[in-house]
Amino acid sequence: MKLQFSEQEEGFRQEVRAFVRERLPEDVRRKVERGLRLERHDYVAWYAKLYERGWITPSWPVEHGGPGWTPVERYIFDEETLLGNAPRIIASGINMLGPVLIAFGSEEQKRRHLPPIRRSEVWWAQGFSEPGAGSDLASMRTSAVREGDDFVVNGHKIWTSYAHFCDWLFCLVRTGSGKPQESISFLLIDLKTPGITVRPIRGIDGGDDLNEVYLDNVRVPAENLIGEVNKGWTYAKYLLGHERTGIAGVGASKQQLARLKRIAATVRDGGRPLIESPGWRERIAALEVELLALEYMGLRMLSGAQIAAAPGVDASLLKIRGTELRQAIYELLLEAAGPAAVPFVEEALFLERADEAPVEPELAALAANFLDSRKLSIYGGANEIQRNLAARALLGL
Amino acid sequence: MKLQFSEQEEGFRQEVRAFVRERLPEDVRRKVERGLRLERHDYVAWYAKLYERGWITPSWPVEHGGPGWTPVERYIFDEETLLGNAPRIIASGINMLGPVLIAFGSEEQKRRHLPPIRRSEVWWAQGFSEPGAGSDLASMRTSAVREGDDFVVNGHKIWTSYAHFCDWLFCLVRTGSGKPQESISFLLIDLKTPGITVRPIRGIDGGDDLNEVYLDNVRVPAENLIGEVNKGWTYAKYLLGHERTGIAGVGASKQQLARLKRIAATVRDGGRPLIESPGWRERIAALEVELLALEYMGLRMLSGAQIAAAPGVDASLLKIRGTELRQAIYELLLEAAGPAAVPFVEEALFLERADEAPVEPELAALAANFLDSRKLSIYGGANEIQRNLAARALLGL
Amino acid sequence: MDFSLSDEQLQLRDAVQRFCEHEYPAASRGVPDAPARMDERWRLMADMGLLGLPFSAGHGGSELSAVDVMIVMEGLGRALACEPYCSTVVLAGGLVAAAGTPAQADALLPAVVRGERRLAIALDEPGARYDPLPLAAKAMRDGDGYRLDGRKTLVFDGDAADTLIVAARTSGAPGDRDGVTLFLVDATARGVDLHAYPTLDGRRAADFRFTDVRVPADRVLGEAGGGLALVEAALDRGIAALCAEAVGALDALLELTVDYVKVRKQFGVALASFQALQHRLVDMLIACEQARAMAGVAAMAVDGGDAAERARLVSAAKVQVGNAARLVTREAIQMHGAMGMTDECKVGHYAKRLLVIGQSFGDVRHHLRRFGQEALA
Amino acid sequence: MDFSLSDEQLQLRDAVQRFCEHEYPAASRGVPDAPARMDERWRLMADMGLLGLPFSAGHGGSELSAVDVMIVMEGLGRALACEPYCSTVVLAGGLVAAAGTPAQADALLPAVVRGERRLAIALDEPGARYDPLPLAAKAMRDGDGYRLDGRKTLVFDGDAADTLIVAARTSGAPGDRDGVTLFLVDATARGVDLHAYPTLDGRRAADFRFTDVRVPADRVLGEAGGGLALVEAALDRGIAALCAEAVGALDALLELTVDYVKVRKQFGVALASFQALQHRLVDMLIACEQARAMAGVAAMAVDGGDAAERARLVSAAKVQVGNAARLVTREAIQMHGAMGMTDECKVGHYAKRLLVIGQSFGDVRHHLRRFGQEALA
Repeated sequence: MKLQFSEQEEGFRQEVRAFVRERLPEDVRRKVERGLRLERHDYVAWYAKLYERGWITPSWPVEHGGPGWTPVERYIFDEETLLGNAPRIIASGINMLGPVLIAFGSEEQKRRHLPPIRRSEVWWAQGFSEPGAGSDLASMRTSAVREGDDFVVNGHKIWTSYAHFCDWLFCLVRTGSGKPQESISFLLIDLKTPGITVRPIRGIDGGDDLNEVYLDNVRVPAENLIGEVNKGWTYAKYLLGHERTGIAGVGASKQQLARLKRIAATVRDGGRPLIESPGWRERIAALEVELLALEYMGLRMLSGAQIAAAPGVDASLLKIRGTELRQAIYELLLEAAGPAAVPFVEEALFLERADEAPVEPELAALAANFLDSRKLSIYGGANEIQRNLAARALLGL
Repeated sequence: MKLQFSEQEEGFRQEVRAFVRERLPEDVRRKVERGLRLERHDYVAWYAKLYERGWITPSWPVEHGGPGWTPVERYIFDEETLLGNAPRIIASGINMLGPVLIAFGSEEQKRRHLPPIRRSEVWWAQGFSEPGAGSDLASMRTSAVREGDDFVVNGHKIWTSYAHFCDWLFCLVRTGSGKPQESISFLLIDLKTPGITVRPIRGIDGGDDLNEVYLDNVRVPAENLIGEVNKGWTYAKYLLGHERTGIAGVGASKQQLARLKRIAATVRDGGRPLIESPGWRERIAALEVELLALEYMGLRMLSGAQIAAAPGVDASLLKIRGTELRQAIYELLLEAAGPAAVPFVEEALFLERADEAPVEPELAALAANFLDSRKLSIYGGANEIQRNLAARALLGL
Repeated sequence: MDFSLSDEQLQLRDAVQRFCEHEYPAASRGVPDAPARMDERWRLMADMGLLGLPFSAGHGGSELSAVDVMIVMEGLGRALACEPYCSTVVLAGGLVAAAGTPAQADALLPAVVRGERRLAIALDEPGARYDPLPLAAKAMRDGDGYRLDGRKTLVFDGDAADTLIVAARTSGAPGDRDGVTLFLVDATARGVDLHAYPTLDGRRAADFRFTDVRVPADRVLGEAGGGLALVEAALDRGIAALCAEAVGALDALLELTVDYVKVRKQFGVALASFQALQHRLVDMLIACEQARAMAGVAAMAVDGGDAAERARLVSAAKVQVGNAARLVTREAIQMHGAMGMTDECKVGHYAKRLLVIGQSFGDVRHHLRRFGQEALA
Repeated sequence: MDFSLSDEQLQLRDAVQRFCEHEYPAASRGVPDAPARMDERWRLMADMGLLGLPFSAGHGGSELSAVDVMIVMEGLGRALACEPYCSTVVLAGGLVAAAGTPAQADALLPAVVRGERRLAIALDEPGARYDPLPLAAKAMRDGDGYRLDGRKTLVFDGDAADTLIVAARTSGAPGDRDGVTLFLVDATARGVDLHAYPTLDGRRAADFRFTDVRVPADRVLGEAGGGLALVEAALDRGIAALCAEAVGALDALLELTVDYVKVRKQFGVALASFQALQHRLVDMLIACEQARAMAGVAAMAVDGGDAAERARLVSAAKVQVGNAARLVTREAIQMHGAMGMTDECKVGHYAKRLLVIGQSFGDVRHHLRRFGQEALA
């Protein structure tokens, strides 16, 4: 056992840190630091730098443009970019579709779709959830019927994050009537195809990350089918199981804990900065200890220790604890804001109009960020579902 | 709505307070104050005073020796006796059997059993639970078979609190084979009858409140049957539903919170009493607010407000919150003790040998009391069962 | 000791409930209303006598208690009503009724009761964080009257107010208990500069800058220099009212969630059948009931005479309501799943109102400290 | 960054596990053993080389690391072993190895390794509450040596110790960092007065009174006046070892509980089928795993060089382990129902050992503060 990272890993950390410091555009950095709204061009400005450096697709194999990192290097990359207040890589094309295309796509599909993903020219939305079928994909109803060279798709997808940024949709559709394992296919759909309506769903924090997509007799060329018809379930499971690194959100928690300390050092109560009061020190220390324990639990797994007998369950444990911890940090951020959490000038959530907020710019987005953080325990398989899974493995049910 | 007690009620409070101050034996008071062990003679010493004053059976009708108090007066009596560090009325004869005898017993049974209960001459144990049938009385197996003028009882009762103090047992036995509603009878058994073995079960805190009772061909005269054969379920339900006043344990919580403040004012950390540190003040204040909210929730019910549509559910809510709050107080008491919680000199839990503890006498019993407090959420229907009940009513299931 | 409502109070509760059901249809709660619509409802509230509830009959009021105000606020909270009832009637109106000269009361209260004049209190200053003591705005003697200078922030419903009650120092320094004086200031007076903005719950607040504002001596409210105790009493009245509003909102949230879990299916069965959710719903219920009891206690304490006891119990209520709001909103959103994260679901609107109440006039930590000062003295 | 065990460490773990399974049969865990039985096991531990684990080969030890100590302690914790391993080998033995002169080490360590001599540290004083600084026991120069006066409390395994390491002031006043000196004191020396008593976990501790105890100069351990840093390092080694012991106990508790809910039926079905319990069991599992990770971190930090980093990480581990213990013991007892409240159920014995560990050498609050001093400096 060894507590230090290797010299090489430390070197890599310095390299990433320097890169973020030098290449992350200042306005994007400030938006992330203050929890303000990011638009597609903000992400792209950063992703373009990562692309140049060859770091945009950490989870892809080297032959498709991945950097060939070890799990620890990927871990360090995530942490350093987040600590430097760079935007996360949220693009579903990079995180989700890319690995599926690489594993199951045709040569033609790879040639056509992978390069624009890496260059952030084409953004992909994920179309899995449907109204009434959240964590329960088996009750999916969007259908695709083969007509000549096309599939004709009808249905309704929901919770498609960032669809308003996106050019294409990858999507599960029902092509048969039996068990999901035998009746679902995986289709790529150009969002400009006639018959598609994207409707943004205003979030509790006023944001429009969420959308729903209506598909009304949408004709999709058969060449846009991934793999075989009715095998979509296999590809979807591969996709969902693929991206587990960083599921604990340690980097994101560190980023927000640093923000909390910064804010607690400036906001005053009774004339003194919050961080000088024993109560605040104890609360912050308690979160910091929890975060250390989460981080080392994750690193222990990275070095091969397995907790649960069943695969995937360790990720559930990290997800549960990681999201709850991040939510606790956001709760304390809200508390630090005090009365400054009350005003809500939506325009001021954009950096360009930040001066319209009637509070200090560092505090303007805290209430919105707090509200948004409630999603952490809901999205990506609600924590109740994760606990069910973990209990089954723990209890050998 | 009115926040004050009436003048008459305040007068009654002063009367009870003065009575406790004047009549509670000092050694008994100190035992309760310090959480030390109480023996039967300690209880009896206090109960005798209550008997003289006519206050020993608050829940009995006036014609059988009850004091004829309003619910608010009973509430005040509970609170003041506990705040004065008097022992609770734990005698099952008073709290449980008495009301059943009064409602369902024969005249002969009342004449024979009620007076010795009121005079604390005969102590009764409750024999409901059995191994493998905790909250689930339906799976009870102790049987009674009629033979001539006797019932012959065979079986095994467990968790009979204070059975080592007791002279008689009231007991559910199976006299048929159908549903519990039609096959259980309610018997009174003299613990001196041949065939009975009482075995104390040492508790996690070293105490011997718990016992199990083995019944091996015990002959019980048929005149000791309460009411009708196979109707015992009705009497048991009456008994369990009867004694709900004080289920929130507000008086007990106040008693322990006062103890916590006393201890926090004497125990020092870094040279200063705990209670002067902002963190301790905040923690104690938080418990005190919770207790106020519990108390007023209970008082609101006493003045007729009903929360749940179904009867009895309000008591479940009070029980859940009340026990969890008391446990939180005991946790903080343990924390206040610090390293003084480590030594455990069992003899020193008796006042007579208190000087054998290697710590301040006020701290000697804190760890044992903390451990013992874990029972609060288990006994009397575990909190899980209470939540099931309340959910059913809340959700209309 | 009695928590039951009188027959008149039960009638008031029913009347408020009917009014709210009609005026705030469930589907549009939380959606910002047109000003004209709000004005219309304000008139209806005046017609019902709600705006005169706590004032004397001489001013057109019905001389009712804080418990009656509680009944109204609970109904408004359940309906997510956004009218400036607390600002105008409870906080500022209450101050005028408590401390105003007959002339001041006659000039303001009948108009408030008729719904023709709205008031607001301008108390907090930038960076103050719930504590009125550091107050720094100044009012200097100037001939017969005063000249007022200073900044105020987070004045709820400030842009709708015709008259402001402004706290400023006429003597002493920030931190002194003495020297704070209250002034009745016309919102349109020269030197009053308003910057209004939306708040998280879709309502509005304002920052004010007072520059050399001339205030005649007869606009001093209460004794010069003795304003702090008045402010503290007014804030406690306001907090008690907000606690009642929060209880209404908590009830609505619990009801929405119970209804949702009964209908929403996962893996073929209703969410309500999952025991883990059932147990958490029971904890939500307990939190709501404890909050309700404490809101009642706060109302009764406000009606009582003793200032220390009032402070202790109102702070306890604010703590309990704040903790309940945190638990219940968190669980309500979680159990609604992704739907709970949208603006299209009512849950979020209640959550935001509760969040604003929680962060206003002292948060849990602030009131825990204030409670402790009284309870652990 | 590596949390994996070497092949030798895996072998050590297996050997400890076999030893414990044989020596501490599950049924009798937590039941106090006869002294003879404990002595016998102590000899067996010596034979296995466990008592020499961290010491140099020259003293008969195997020169292993704090991680190896962790492996042993985790096994002992799981078996609820009650031998004075931490007191003798980790705390006192570690101090002698770290600071002793060659003569002192030669005199003590080989005997410790062979199981012939037991040690204990006498540090805390009445009323000290986890902070070594206020230390008031005094050692005055007296010719060639010292005269020691003072009181010590809660000396774990103090009545079994042949030699005590006693901290006393040779200069300065209570509260000073400088001036604390460590002494090797024979338990049988004249003026050493022992009062031993049982502890909550069925083990023993002792209070000592030292009256005019003569200690020769060559029994000073480490530099005179520089004892505090030695004590802090030793305590951190001890805490890391206790964290590992706690992890073993936590594992056992979780396992007992999982086994119980699978078997125990209520209303005709196994407790394990109740979702509310399932979810809480998952939280217990997470707590155990976080505690395990932090126990490993503490062991590695103790082996590392930097004192501030060591303090920060050891305190973090003690906090995490303490919180985990609170959650897991509470839930284990609750899920065992009335059975969990009895001395006949193993759960209570593990709970009591965890409680003692939690209240020893600094509780959660103490270490949160110490962590904050380093982390929020």
